[in-house]
Amino acid sequence: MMVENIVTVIAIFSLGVGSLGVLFGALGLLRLGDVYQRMHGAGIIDTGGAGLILFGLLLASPDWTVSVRLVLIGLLLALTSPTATHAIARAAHFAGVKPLLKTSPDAPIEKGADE
Amino acid sequence: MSLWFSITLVAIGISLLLALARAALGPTAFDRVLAVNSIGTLAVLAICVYGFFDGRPEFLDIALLYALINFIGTISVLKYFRAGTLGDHVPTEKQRGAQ
Amino acid sequence: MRSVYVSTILMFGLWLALSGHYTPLLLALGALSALGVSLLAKRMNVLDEEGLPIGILFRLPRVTLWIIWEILKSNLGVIRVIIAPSKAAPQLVTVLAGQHTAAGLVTHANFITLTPGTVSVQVDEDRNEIIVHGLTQEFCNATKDGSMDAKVSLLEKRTVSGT
Amino acid sequence: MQDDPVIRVVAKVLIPAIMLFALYVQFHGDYGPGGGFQAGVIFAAALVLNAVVFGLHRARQVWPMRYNLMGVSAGVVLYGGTGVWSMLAGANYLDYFALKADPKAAQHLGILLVEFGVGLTVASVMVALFFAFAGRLTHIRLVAKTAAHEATDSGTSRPGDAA
Repeated sequence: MMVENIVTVIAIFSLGVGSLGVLFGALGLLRLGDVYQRMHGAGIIDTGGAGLILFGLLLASPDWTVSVRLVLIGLLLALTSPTATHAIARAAHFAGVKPLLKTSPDAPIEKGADE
Repeated sequence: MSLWFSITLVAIGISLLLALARAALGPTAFDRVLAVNSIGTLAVLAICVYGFFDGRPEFLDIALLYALINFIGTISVLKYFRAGTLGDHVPTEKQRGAQ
Repeated sequence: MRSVYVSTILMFGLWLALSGHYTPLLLALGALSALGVSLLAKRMNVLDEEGLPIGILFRLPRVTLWIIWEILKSNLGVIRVIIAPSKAAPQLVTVLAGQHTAAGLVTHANFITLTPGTVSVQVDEDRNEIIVHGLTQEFCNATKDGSMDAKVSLLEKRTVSGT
Repeated sequence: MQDDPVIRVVAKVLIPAIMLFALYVQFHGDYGPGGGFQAGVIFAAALVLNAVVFGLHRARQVWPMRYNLMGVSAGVVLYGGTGVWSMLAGANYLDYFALKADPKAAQHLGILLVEFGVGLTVASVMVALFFAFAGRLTHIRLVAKTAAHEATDSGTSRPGDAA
């Protein structure tokens, strides 16, 4: 009984922290400055938030077939979400969307020059 | 446990609304694609959590499928932005002249 | 043909993991499906050393814990910037990649994107360079110091000596 | 999209897995969510990913149009054939119980065959639709180019002047 309680507590903790991560990621998607910065916010949803929520569900899963599917979803997200983010970054770069850059510690953030 | 699943679902729902706001605000097309991609990831998570909340983990197959389709959709939209078509890129007469 | 056998075994493993029903009929259908998928994939030319990087796939578990730790660390860093967006000091830096295969280079680029705070914007195959957009100076430095490069090179080690 | 190693390699890794997942959904229709229609669409999605990343021209070589025609008709024949088989066995159209002595096994076999027919037809129709729509712009540009060439060949007249 003791072990089950500990596992449940860890699962709840993981779900809670994951929910916070997802919220912060979406907040970053809304608050940060330009497309390239917002990608880092979306990255939190894809890695920290999704990973912790899936880990919490994994601990609460009733059956090994369910666990296998959760692990597969995690692996699939770990493979596809960085690829999609990279594809968006690359497409934006090719389309000529200039990132806001901070070139020296004292300078303000400004539109970057081309490569 | 059910309570915690519903709290997670509410958090995912609020995040979905925030991402939807970004998709509506833009300003560039890539912001919208990024937001839609995040909405897809959040939908995958929501399907998983709802499957547990409802006690029907068969939903996970659908979540797996949604993750795949989300990726294919994002790549296709980006290809369409880049080439103007999902098929082979044939340069127009004007582009051919510029080369 | 070796790639078809390897792919068939991997695909059948995936079928066994997904299925959960082990009747003779479904097992036979699974084996047939795995073989058919592998043959069609061979026909599509997706089963070369890029599409089936066996060495990297089998060595990935070695770095799992390390990459999870890196992801958690950089998540906290990005959340700090989201709370105070004025802290953001975005940079574009060029990271040299020491990988020899396309699959290794892709693993490196995806690890860079997987840790929030850094996004690989462009991957140059010929010059083995990755242009990275970092959210702050610290993220850029962490990517450039070569620890991730060394870890990924470790993954593709035997592939190089084998060829 | 082929010039980017990340998208290319990840697509190569994913395509066989998507096709296997489609076949898993196909053959486990009576245990979980899924069945012929969904499986056909997922299988077509794998081919669409192949066409988007590696180009429509190569996708047409891997999966020529005659495969679509064969798939559509074979699926319908399989569906109808199962029904006719049950009629020949002395029952109503698509009454699976007559296919075998054991009613449970007969039901299973009948559903499997009919669903496979549905999956085959749906996958082929989806791929054919994608080919038709995605190849449209190429087709229009080629027609416009030939028209322009004919116009320059026959002096100053534009297409349409002749009528």
